[in-house]
Amino acid sequence: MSSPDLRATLGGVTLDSPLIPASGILPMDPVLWMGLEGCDGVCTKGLTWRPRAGNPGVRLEETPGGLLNSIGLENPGVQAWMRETLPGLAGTGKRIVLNLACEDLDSLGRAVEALGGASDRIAVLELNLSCPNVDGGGAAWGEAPEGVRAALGIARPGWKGILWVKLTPQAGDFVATARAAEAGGADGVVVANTWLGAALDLQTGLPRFARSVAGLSGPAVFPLSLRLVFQTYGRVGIPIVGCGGVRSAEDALCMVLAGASAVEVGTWHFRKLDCLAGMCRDLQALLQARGVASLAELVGAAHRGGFAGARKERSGA
Amino acid sequence: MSSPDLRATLGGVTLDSPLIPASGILPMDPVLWMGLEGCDGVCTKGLTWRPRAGNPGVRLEETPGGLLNSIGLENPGVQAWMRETLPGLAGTGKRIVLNLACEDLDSLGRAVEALGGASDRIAVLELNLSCPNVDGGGAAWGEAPEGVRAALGIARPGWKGILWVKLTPQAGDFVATARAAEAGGADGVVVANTWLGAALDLQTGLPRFARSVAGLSGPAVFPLSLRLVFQTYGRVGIPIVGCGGVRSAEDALCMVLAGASAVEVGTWHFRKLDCLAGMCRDLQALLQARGVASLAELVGAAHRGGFAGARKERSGA
Amino acid sequence: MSVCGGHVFSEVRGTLVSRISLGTGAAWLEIRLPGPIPPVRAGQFALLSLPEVCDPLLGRPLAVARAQEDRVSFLCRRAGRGSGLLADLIPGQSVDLRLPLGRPVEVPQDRPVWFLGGSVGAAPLLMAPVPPGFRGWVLGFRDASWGPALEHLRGLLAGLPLTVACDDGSLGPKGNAVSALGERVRPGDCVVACGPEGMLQALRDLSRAGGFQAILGLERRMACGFGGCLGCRITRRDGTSARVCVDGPFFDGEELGDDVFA
Amino acid sequence: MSVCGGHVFSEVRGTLVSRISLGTGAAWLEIRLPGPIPPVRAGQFALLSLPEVCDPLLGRPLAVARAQEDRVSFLCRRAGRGSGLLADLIPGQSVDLRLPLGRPVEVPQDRPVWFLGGSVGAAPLLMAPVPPGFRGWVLGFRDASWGPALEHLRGLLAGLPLTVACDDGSLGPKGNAVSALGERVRPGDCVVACGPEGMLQALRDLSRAGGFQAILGLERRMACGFGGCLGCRITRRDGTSARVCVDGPFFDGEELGDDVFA
Ligand SMILES: Cc1cc2nc3c(=O)[nH]c(=O)nc-3n(C[C@H](O)[C@H](O)[C@H](O)COP(=O)(O)OP(=O)(O)OC[C@H]3O[C@@H](n4cnc5c(N)ncnc54)[C@H](O)[C@@H]3O)c2cc1C
Ligand SMILES: Cc1cc2nc3c(=O)[nH]c(=O)nc-3n(C[C@H](O)[C@H](O)[C@H](O)COP(=O)(O)OP(=O)(O)OC[C@H]3O[C@@H](n4cnc5c(N)ncnc54)[C@H](O)[C@@H]3O)c2cc1C
Ligand SMILES: Cc1cc2nc3c(=O)[nH]c(=O)nc-3n(C[C@H](O)[C@H](O)[C@H](O)COP(=O)(O)O)c2cc1C
Ligand SMILES: Cc1cc2nc3c(=O)[nH]c(=O)nc-3n(C[C@H](O)[C@H](O)[C@H](O)COP(=O)(O)O)c2cc1C
Ligand code: FES
Ligand code: FES
Repeated sequence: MSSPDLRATLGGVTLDSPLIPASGILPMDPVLWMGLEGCDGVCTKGLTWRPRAGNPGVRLEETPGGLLNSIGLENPGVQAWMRETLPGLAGTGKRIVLNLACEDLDSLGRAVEALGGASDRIAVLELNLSCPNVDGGGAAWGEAPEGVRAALGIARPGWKGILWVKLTPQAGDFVATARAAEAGGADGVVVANTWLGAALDLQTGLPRFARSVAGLSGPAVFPLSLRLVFQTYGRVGIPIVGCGGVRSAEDALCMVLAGASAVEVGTWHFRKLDCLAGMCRDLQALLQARGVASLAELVGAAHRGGFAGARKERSGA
Repeated sequence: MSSPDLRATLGGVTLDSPLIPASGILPMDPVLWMGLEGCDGVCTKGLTWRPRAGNPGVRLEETPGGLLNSIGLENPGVQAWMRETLPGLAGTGKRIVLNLACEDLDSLGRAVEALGGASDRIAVLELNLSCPNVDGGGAAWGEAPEGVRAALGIARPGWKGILWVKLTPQAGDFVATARAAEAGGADGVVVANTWLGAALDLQTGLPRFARSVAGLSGPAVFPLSLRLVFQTYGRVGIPIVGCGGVRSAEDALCMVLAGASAVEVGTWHFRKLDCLAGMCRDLQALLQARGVASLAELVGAAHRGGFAGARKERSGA
Repeated sequence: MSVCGGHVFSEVRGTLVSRISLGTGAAWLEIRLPGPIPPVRAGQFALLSLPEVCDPLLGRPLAVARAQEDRVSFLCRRAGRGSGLLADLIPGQSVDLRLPLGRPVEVPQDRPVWFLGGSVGAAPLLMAPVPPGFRGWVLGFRDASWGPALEHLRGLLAGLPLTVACDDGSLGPKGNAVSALGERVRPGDCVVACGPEGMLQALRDLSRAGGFQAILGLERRMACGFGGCLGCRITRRDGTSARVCVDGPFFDGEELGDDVFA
Repeated sequence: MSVCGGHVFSEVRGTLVSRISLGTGAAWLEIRLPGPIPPVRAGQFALLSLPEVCDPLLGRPLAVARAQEDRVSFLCRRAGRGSGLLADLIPGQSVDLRLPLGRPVEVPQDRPVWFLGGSVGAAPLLMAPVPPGFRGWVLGFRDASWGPALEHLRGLLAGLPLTVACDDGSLGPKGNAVSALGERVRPGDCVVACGPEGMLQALRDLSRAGGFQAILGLERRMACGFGGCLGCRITRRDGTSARVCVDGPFFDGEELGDDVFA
């Protein structure tokens, strides 16, 4: 058997590798991007229309198997980014997945409009709905279907290219928000962003983070995010990008079997910047050992008899 | 300073130790219970009106820093338990926290009625609302305020003693379910049960567990459960029992500062059956080092200036 | 010291004092304990975990292969990550142990007895006193990579009759432990066995057909080892349930429900 | 090999070859690397993590105290769990390293220079070539428990002028590194310092008052060390932000915003 095909086709975009560095992990440094092996698409840091200084105070706290972060979307703003950063990244040969955070609908609209001028250099717009909706009571935009609908009501008409919605696990009814994303015209859903956690400082007895709560990522959340992917698959017709806690080819394969067409990897880059290259090799070995020619055959296979089911489908076809 | 006071007073019951072995962890073996140091109250395994054989197949899966379990409430049923197990446990000198799972309202009513006959030997009835409500579409009873209300509508009138409601983190609006518990007459809320996760078997490509999903516990979930305690404190007037991922006196103290009056410890017993004894010693040392005479002073202190705030309250009093 | 279901066990932090690599697949680990522990007998096991870290979270069950004064030894196969980390420990490193767990294996004294081990499955029987009717050991291995493990076991079993089978024929006659036992076992004999599921199932089936007793050491995922979590539950033939950790790990093949080997 | 902001670094799995315990509080760790790495200079650091386990999850930043051929050495203080696990490693154990990270410290060649270390804060300066105007080392320690660390550093700094201060007076004149530097520093001198926040803040304040330059090695929580996570962000006096991992860890005290020592 020739080496298994890892290509991921999701709603209009085909990636040579199913693995994508998640948003907020890598510096937007063209030389570093160029050196990344094992990925074709790369997420930018979260951008907002206005520049943001991010959160004051401690921004990181380790937990068992996990990492709490409260970076607060520090970024130069969409316009400065387009001027100063985009040209370099566009020359790296990587497909840019632009992570755009929704602060309020007005600035979302401006950001999408401005980005439209660079739509040839941006492969995917990844709409991050984990930002608090200040107008709407402070819960994140993605916590209820209404917020998802409202954000897409602005972003979808404004963006002609491929649009993914990155959902938040804090949603009251997660599947409902995924369905709202589909109904609102998203080409894919990213399942999911960080899990809300907290930490205290035992020197002071106060919350460790200025904002009290922070987002949990890393291996600790893997079983939780995998469950969301598993439960969302089959409930939406658009592709799912799995995200949360992936640290090995085995984890990535689980995400695919559960229903993901591609997989974002974040925190594990902190352990090994070069992790995706190894994961691609290992993924191919895993597929080869199971006689699977193409990863795409396995998307959602856990719902249809696992590897045996996939074999049957193949021979039936 | 004499050694700090660890007693926990919560809605009518005072426990010599704030630490309680959580439900489903320890065998209901009187000799083992008697040997447990560092706790006064002990949770039973989850009981149901009818005996249950539990789930078939694999019941455990380790995750990074966590444990997925799908035991499925294997238990002999309330009546057999009262006959065969209760007498032994009642003689151990431990306060029995009886974990009663709600399957359906009818059997819940029978169970509460039967248990009423032993109300002198049961210190607390802990109503576990993480069981699927088969009549109500399969979501757990605790996922929405209506389910909490319905279960308490049966359990509260039937049980004259102290009643805690053990909430599920899968609730769409967690605080709303805690408030529903208070409104329904609960004396306390346990925050919270396990977090829903999934695992796949890479031999078969199928879900590892017969029921596909399973409950995640252990250190991995600590920041998540701590966040729920933090967010629930001040939103209900009844005491909170923190539960989820606690593995050290430091963790327990964080739970208290965030708002818990007592703390349940589950999974960590698998690492060290004798863990609570050491945690009590360490808790006393932590308090002593901070000049705190009584743990109870610190309940929720993270919301009121931390240790400095607690000192001020003390001197102001 | 804790007690559960009549078993008394300890939780201690030991120190690895020596490690003998047995090829790529396994290691022999000798651990020094900080003080006396309750007596350990053949068939009992320990849960071993790495101190101070939450990943791996749970202890790994390993049979106590030897217990002498303040030392216990284990034969650890590299099955996955947890056992691999244990097999790679370096002398001087600490290990947390909960032990002894489980019921000692009851070896019949009134009839011919065979000990059957699928590679590291030999471990729990190494401490068993040789019964009056002992007929011999039968060990099965997959391939030549188990050579060092076989040599180590030969040393420990010196003087006892030993038959070796090997899946690919490299370490002994081609075959597995059950086929090597084959015709030599007689109705009324007892075979005490531990090893891979497939081997135990084959032996159980053979014992039913051949009218001999099979005492089988089962392996199940375990979180506690003290009967609490119900993770290791199996069903007996009579429909009652048993916990491998406290009611086993050795069970009479006759007792076991049909779904135990599923 | 990866590149970020012009820095070239590697990710390698090393093996601890020797460990010298420096009392209860610290250890000197020598790690053998599997092959060549980009050149390392004074002021640069590594992230060290334990292979195969997710807890601790992140690497711990430690200054490279020595780099020779295929060996790097670290001076590791037991600050909490992660550094404690590193300080307790046993020769033969593996360690994952990302290195070298950060910008080398730029020691002025045109003026009198002092090196100031708060205990293990000496580490990042141990590799620095002695500048033409070198005036001497000043080391500060808390108490007698740091005696073995002081002796080890004395060995490494043999031949260089060295002043020692000790909070409780047991290892040298009572006082801290900044007070020991005291009047001896002149306007126009440069002090390159690394150590606890309090020490750095005192030095920064003194340098502003005393008209000398202070180059300060900052410590911040780090997830990546390559400029990605923005966890180590600080504010410069001019309002721009800097990442300690790639723009530092050494900064001119004049550059630093007032909230850096908060
Ligand atoms: C009573 C008993 C005695 C044993 N004695 C020995 C012995 O002496 N020597 C030896 O090499 N092995 C022995 N085993 C098997 C050993 O426990 C497993 O190989 C080991 O737990 C696998 O862990 P892992 O992390 O390497 O594998 P993984 O497959 O990565 O483990 C994943 C999870 O499944 C569990 N698991 C996987 N396989 C088994 C298994 N066979 N039994 C129990 N849990 C399993 C692990 O503990 C872990 O929680 C014994 C098992 C039991 C139950
Ligand atoms: C550039 C740099 C160079 C350093 N060089 C040395 C050195 O040569 N020798 C040495 O002993 N120490 C050095 N440190 C400090 C060392 O990194 C911390 O003591 C260590 O990270 C503490 O981890 P812990 O798990 O033991 O402590 P914990 O307090 O348990 O750590 C909790 C979390 O906070 C982080 N953290 C806590 N304190 C610090 C700190 N001071 N700096 C950064 N992160 C921290 C940890 O990494 C961890 O994520 C350096 C730090 C930096 C940033
Ligand atoms: C330091 C840090 C910064 C992050 N910043 C962003 C961000 O700007 N936008 C976003 O959508 N997600 C952000 N995330 C979330 C990750 O992209 C990812 O969804 C999450 O960490 C879960 O995946 P992981 O467990 O593989 O890290 C950030 C995560 C971390 C750890
Ligand atoms: C094996 C196992 C069985 C459990 N059984 C029950 C149960 O019967 N009833 C219940 O309310 N919670 C049950 N739980 C949940 C625990 O009581 C506890 O709420 C949860 O594990 C989180 O705490 P921890 O992280 O300290 O374990 C069980 C947990 C485990 C690991
Ligand atoms: S391992 Fe927990 S009951 Fe057997
Ligand atoms: S440590 Fe990640 S940006 Fe500096």
